[in-house]
Amino acid sequence: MTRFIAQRLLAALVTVWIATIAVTLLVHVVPGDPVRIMYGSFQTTPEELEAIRVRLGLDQPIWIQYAKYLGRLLQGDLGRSIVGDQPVLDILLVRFPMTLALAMASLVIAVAVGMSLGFLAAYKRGTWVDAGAMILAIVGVSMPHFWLGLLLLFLFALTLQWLPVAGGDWMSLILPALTLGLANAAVLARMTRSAMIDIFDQDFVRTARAKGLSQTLVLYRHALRSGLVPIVAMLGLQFAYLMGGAIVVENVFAWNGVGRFAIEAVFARDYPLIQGFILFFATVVALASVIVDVAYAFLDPRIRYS
Amino acid sequence: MTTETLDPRSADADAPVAASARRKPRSFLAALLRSPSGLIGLVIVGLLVVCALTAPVIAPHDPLRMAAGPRLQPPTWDYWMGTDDFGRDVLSRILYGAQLTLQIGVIAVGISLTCGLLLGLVAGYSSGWTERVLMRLVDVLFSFTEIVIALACLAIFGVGLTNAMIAIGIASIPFYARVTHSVVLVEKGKPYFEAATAAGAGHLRLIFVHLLPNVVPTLIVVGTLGVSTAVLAAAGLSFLGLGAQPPEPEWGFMLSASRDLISRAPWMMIFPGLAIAVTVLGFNLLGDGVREALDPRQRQR
Amino acid sequence: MSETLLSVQDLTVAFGRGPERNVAVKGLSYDLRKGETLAIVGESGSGKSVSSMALLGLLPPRSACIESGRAMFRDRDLLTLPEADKRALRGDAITMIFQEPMTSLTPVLRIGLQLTEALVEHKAMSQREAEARAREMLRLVGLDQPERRMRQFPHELSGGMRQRVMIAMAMAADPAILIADEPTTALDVTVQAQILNLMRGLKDQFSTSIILITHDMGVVAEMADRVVVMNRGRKVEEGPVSTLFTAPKEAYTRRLLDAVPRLGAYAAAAEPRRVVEAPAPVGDTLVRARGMSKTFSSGGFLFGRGGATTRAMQDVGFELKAGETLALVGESGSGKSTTGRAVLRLMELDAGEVEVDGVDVRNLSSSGLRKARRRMQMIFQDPFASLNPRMSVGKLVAEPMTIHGIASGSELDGRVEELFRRVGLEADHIRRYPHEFSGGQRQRIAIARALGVGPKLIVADEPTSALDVSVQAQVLELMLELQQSLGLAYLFISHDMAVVEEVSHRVAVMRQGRIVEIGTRQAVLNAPAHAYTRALLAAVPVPDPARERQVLPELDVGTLPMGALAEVAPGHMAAQ
Amino acid sequence: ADLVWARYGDADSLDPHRATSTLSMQVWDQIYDTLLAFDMEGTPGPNMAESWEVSDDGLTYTFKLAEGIKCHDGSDFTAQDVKFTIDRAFGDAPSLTKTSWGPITEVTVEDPLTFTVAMSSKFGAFIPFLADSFSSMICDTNTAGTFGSSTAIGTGPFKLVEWVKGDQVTLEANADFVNRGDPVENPGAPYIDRLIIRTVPEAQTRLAALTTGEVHIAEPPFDDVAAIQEEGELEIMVAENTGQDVFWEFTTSRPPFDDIRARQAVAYATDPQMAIDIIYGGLTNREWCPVARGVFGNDQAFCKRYGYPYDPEKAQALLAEMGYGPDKPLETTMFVWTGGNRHKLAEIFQAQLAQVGIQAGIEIMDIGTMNARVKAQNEDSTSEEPGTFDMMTWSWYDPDILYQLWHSPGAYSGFQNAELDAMLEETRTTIEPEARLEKVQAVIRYLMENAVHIGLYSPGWEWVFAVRPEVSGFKVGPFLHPIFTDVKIEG
Ligand SMILES: Nc1ncnc2c1ncn2[C@@H]1O[C@H](COP(=O)(O)OP(=O)(O)OP(=O)(O)O)[C@@H](O)[C@H]1O
Ligand SMILES: Nc1ncnc2c1ncn2[C@@H]1O[C@H](COP(=O)(O)OP(=O)(O)OP(=O)(O)O)[C@@H](O)[C@H]1O
Ligand SMILES: [Mg+2]
Ligand SMILES: [Mg+2]
Ligand code: NI
Repeated sequence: MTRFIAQRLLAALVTVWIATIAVTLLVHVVPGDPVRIMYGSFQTTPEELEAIRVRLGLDQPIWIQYAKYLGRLLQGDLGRSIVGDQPVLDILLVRFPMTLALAMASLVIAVAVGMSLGFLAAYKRGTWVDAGAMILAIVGVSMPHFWLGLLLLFLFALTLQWLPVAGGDWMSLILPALTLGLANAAVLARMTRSAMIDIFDQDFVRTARAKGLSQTLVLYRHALRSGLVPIVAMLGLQFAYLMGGAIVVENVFAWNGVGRFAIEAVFARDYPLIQGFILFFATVVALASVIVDVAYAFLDPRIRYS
Repeated sequence: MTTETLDPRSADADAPVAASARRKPRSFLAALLRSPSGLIGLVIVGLLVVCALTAPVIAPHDPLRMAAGPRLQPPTWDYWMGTDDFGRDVLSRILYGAQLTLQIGVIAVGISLTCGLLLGLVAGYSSGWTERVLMRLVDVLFSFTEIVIALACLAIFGVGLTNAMIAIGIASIPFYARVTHSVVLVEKGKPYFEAATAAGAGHLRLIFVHLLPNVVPTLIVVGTLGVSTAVLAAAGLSFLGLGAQPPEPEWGFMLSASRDLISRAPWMMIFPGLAIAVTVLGFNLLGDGVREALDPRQRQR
Repeated sequence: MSETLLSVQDLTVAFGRGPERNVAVKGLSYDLRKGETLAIVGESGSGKSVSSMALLGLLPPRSACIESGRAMFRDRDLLTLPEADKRALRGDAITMIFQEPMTSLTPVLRIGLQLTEALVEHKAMSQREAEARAREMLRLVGLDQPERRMRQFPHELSGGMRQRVMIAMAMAADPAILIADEPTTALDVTVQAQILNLMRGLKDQFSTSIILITHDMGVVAEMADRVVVMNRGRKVEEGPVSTLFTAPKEAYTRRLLDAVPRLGAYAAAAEPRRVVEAPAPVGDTLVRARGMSKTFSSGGFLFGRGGATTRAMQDVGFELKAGETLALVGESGSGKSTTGRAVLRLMELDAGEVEVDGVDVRNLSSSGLRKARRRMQMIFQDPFASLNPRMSVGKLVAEPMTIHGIASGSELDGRVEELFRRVGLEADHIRRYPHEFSGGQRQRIAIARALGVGPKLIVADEPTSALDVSVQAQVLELMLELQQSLGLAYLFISHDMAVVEEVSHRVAVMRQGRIVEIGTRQAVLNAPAHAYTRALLAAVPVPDPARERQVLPELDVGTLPMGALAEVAPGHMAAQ
Repeated sequence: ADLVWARYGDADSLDPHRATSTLSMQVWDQIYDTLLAFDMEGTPGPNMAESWEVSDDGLTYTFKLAEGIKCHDGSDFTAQDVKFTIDRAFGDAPSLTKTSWGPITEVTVEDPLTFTVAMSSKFGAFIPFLADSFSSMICDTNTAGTFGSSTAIGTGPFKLVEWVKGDQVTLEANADFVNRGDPVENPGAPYIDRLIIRTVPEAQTRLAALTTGEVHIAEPPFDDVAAIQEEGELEIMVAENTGQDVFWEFTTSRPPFDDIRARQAVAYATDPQMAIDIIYGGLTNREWCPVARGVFGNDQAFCKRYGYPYDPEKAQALLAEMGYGPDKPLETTMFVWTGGNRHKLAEIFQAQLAQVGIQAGIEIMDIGTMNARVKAQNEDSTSEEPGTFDMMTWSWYDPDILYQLWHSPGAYSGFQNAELDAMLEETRTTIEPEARLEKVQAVIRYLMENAVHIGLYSPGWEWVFAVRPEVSGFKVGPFLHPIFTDVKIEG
């Protein structure tokens, strides 16, 4: 098991490592002179630009730049933002808990709604319950997050005025989390349904039924326990999608997370911020997938012991 | 001994299998039309294509002309979906927007499908180091998630609808590569592939005559579903201001423009949103339908 | 015999509705008496499984429909019983064993739980009592360390062990009726022998009535008291096992029995069964293989599953002459297919030499290899899977000829037609696709495809094991006819000793990647020199109910000699 | 009581040397104080500096500080702190607006309350600059690495409590504050306890929050201003004398805008009055001059004489002269910066331009990016791509902005020549108002005749406030300095 975790961590590390390379290359594939684009504010002279170039090490061969970048990374230095000239890591760390809170709340909603819906549909396969659940799910999949968000905002905040709209407390988490959670619940419902249908067709479920076990035992002990395995495996992916979706939803609801700030950074061409964001995001997603893999291994004895 | 399960009816040896052949639908299209999702999907997508092609004819107004009507006019007989804050006809804009949406679907999926297919085929066919390195890279890119890759691309190329299409295309290459790779691995493991190798087939024949046709059906399904993802993603980017630029009547961009007017002119938000949702729904249903129609298990039933 | 326990009358089951309706079982009636073993036999798809699952209410609820019939058990009709009552019977009075031991146990639950849960549910036992009972049953089915087994997960057990667990599970409730649906089909003959012994023992001990579903006449002869023969959903014939085998009433039953290869039927002949007037003689050495070894390892590049290696082939060598059949026999995983692939270089060897028709196959360039493949072709176990589903069969048959530039245009079409006729197919089938053919026809197509380039060697990897016995007989006939008229050499891979006896000149027995015995067919099968060969032969159920039923021999794997081959008689070698 | 002020975006930095945005400046304004202060007319007067003298050669300024000014950390504010601030602005990591301090050579501390500033040449805009927030005085105790992000010590009416970036800045009243120059009645510390500056990007959300009372002051959605005024619950405040100027700027180094006729065509083809009426509905004004209303040198009548009234025919004629026509439209790109409905304005201009045969794509970007891209466009004179033009925006309290924009090398490396350089230099070195006015207006005329800097409207960003009824005393000083010291919240 330790070995397994170590392997997964190593894989995550490779992901992050490749992310560092990608992020270093990013600045170099930008057409034009990155320094001018980044720092060319209205009063910088060519000499000052050159000085910045030297300060950032952009005058050196790319592999030296990369080595230095790695060196700074290891000390937790992600560079400084261009807008406002602040440490990138600080900015990320301030905003990350907000995104994490949103992602987690949405995940809970997505799992609660999506998995029960999918399970119900699979169990009632072929009935109107199944059809209804799947129509709901496919409509959910087709609905753009941001539109759903706007509709919810229009309904609950502006028209009914049930929920607050400005402010960072948990009440204002409800709408964005609902938006993101419902959109992902739809995806999860479809995945759960097909996973569970596969499981229901398995020989071992037939065996369990042949043993005369009660419906509950067959469903929960045999089918769901086994069905959870592939579903949990999908959760890692789901989390990544959630984080991605958060970028959009944060912008709709003015949620002060990394996603909203990433968009601002793209507009401002604040490359150190963009670099930091990509690296950070890749790390978070990679870590999440390690956690999911480990959870997966705990659920599936076939992995646990090999 | 194991038993034959695929066509158990024709157990006695050489009796012609007319019976089972008769039970099969004549064609893929017939199978597609028989599944409700396929049918609805096809109708929606068909409508979209028709709208896109005939927009110049059927659109009641010029989508770009300002003050074509009064500003912020709620839906009326003249302006079925109302007008926006410049007095432009929302319906006409949505009809023209279908052109952009189709373009997004074709270009984005075209890029990701072509590159992903190539990558997946090469990796899956070659095995060994090439495969491992390629797939490891693809896995890593995949874990970056599409939106981040798209953001990175936009940070490099700058914002704009064309760039957004390309960015989305690039961003989903890893996904298509993965799907292709896994299908190739499955197909490569099937005896027919070994049979072809044993018959003396060379690399090109193995890849293009044997693997490709067996990989393509899955990719058609994935590609159809992929159009819906691409349309959503592009609308998302446009909504964030990273995609379409004014005055393009892109639906996501129209939605984003409606934000400030959400309570005064809800029709500006409702109709483009519906257009996106229905289109995405259409491609999703079509994809499901194609999947069902291509699945021999479903077809034989 | 004794009283009737279960009486099935006029059972009809259909799938689907309307024009899609497919009647799987039609008007089936039979009685099961207390303490007897009733075998239900028939070819694939004849409705054996469906009819028994219907009794337990295990058919897929939405697609299957029991259209008529009664199944009286203890004065109640199983078919109309409310679900709750049915559930009370399942796993208690009536239990079931399924064909696939690998997939029939829930992978995420411990063996112990799976064994005890039915007892707790039905017998009102406490968990502790149930565990005691489960341990006892595990001992009874011959599993060592029952304590430990209880804590293990299914994937930690071998197929045979899992099937024993299934049997323990089914017997623990002390059922009145045990339904065993092909309980040994997925197992090797030696393991099959153990399981059959076990079932026999348990039956005697508990006097359980057994419904044994199988397609293997050997198993029927070994196990059954009475037999029901089914064909296409209907009962063809029913009777005591001895009468059925000696005096089958129906033509179908007779055909079925005739098609069953019987080990020993050709023991007297040195040659394979002769099917043409003047068979081509055995010629010079065509294949010479020496010291072939192959180890598979999984994983690599940073994070594979790491390190697990399988020695699939070790120091394998043999010779094969033109026009000759060398049979490779052995149990699953013994390396037969690997050997076949190695000869055609469908996979790279770690060590060893292979020479086919004077060409060193291992050192060929890739174009040279492609050319060499004209002389050697392959036929696979699953004819459907080995034909590209997206190509018409005409194209498939033409493909090797196209590749090797043998013919094109109308000449090619002519040849394809000729090949179709040669293997007994009609020329107007050319445009069809593989799924439009039956299993036997597909295998003929695969053979036609191999024949097109005029090969000298055909590696046939279990070419008939996916087929029903009657179809198998026809395909074997065709293969023999082709060899004898064209002088083909076959490397014939099989796990069926009776088939091997019918078709081969020489036999090589493989175990754990090594050839443990090789020699002429008569030498190896009639006078096996190696203990493993003897066990293998003895474990084959004999389709002859008249023979006295003995305990099938079990294998002591620990003491088998696995050393180098040494000659025990001229041309007959065995491992020491 | 806590006052919540919601804005569409957040400050970039709390270090006045590290940002240029209005959003940042308005926060500094609360934390830091300036040596001088503008009155409501925009005339600089004493504030932290009680008095000042200029030497006869105009090169040395001597300031006298008021007594008893305390920094937020309790230390005294002295001439040393002033020196610290100015030296820092010229240090290793100089202030982003370094040049606006003027040609300062040295700051000398004479005694704790007296200091002198020496210049290498005369600089007419120095005094007004000292009343602007970009000259905010930083206490010399701001040496921590966290300065500008989590610490900020000034002498202003509010102290920094916490800054959650992107979300909100929490400030508390500075009990020691004494008002010496701001044009409000309250002579001392603010009445409110805390000022919370919150970021709420969506206009509708801000409006909703205003209606529910979650927020007291915020920029409303422009489209709703009329309705809000009608309803009468919220008060709409429009800042005056903002110094903001929105104007056309062109890539003059390459075609098509190297030709004055192309620039003039754009000017004639666009109708700013109509556009602002549609988008801002009377909240802003047509601006003819290159410097905004309230800034020295602005004179609508004077500027209009050299301006370009809406005249599409003239535009078409100019284009035809250049060889463009219905079959060959002039293709170019318009840069616009994000927010404030400017993209909608651009869309109207785009449609107007299309009518005379100018096909202008729109690219929307952050203001920082736009500054950099515009400069890069001008410097790339060999590109095959058609040159671009942009809706540029500047806010300044003095016509010295023209020097910074157009004196070579120029903020955008754009239009420049020796003649203009000489004229601009004179606007700096001429101190006497009437003489300076002449010099400034000469430059204005030159810029307009050459169609390099074509005024559109003023004000242009963050100048409209909706205020809840229970809030009184909120005031926006000149050049968009919101003042909260007079604010009271009822109930
Ligand atoms: N779930 C199902 N849906 C539709 N048809 C089915 C289903 N299960 C079985 N059938 C059909 O019922 C018929 C009888 O099947 P059954 O499984 O009883 O055959 P069998 O005699 O057990 O064959 P085998 O030896 O292959 O196990 C077949 O024609 C099969 O196609
Ligand atoms: N490509 C492969 N990768 C890893 N292991 C393999 C591979 N091919 C075969 N093996 C392993 O090599 C061993 C021999 O396999 P092989 O297929 O030759 O057995 P076989 O005798 O043909 O068995 P069967 O009767 O089941 O077909 C088995 O343990 C198998 O798992
Ligand atoms: Mg069966
Ligand atoms: Mg094999
Ligand atoms: Ni078998």
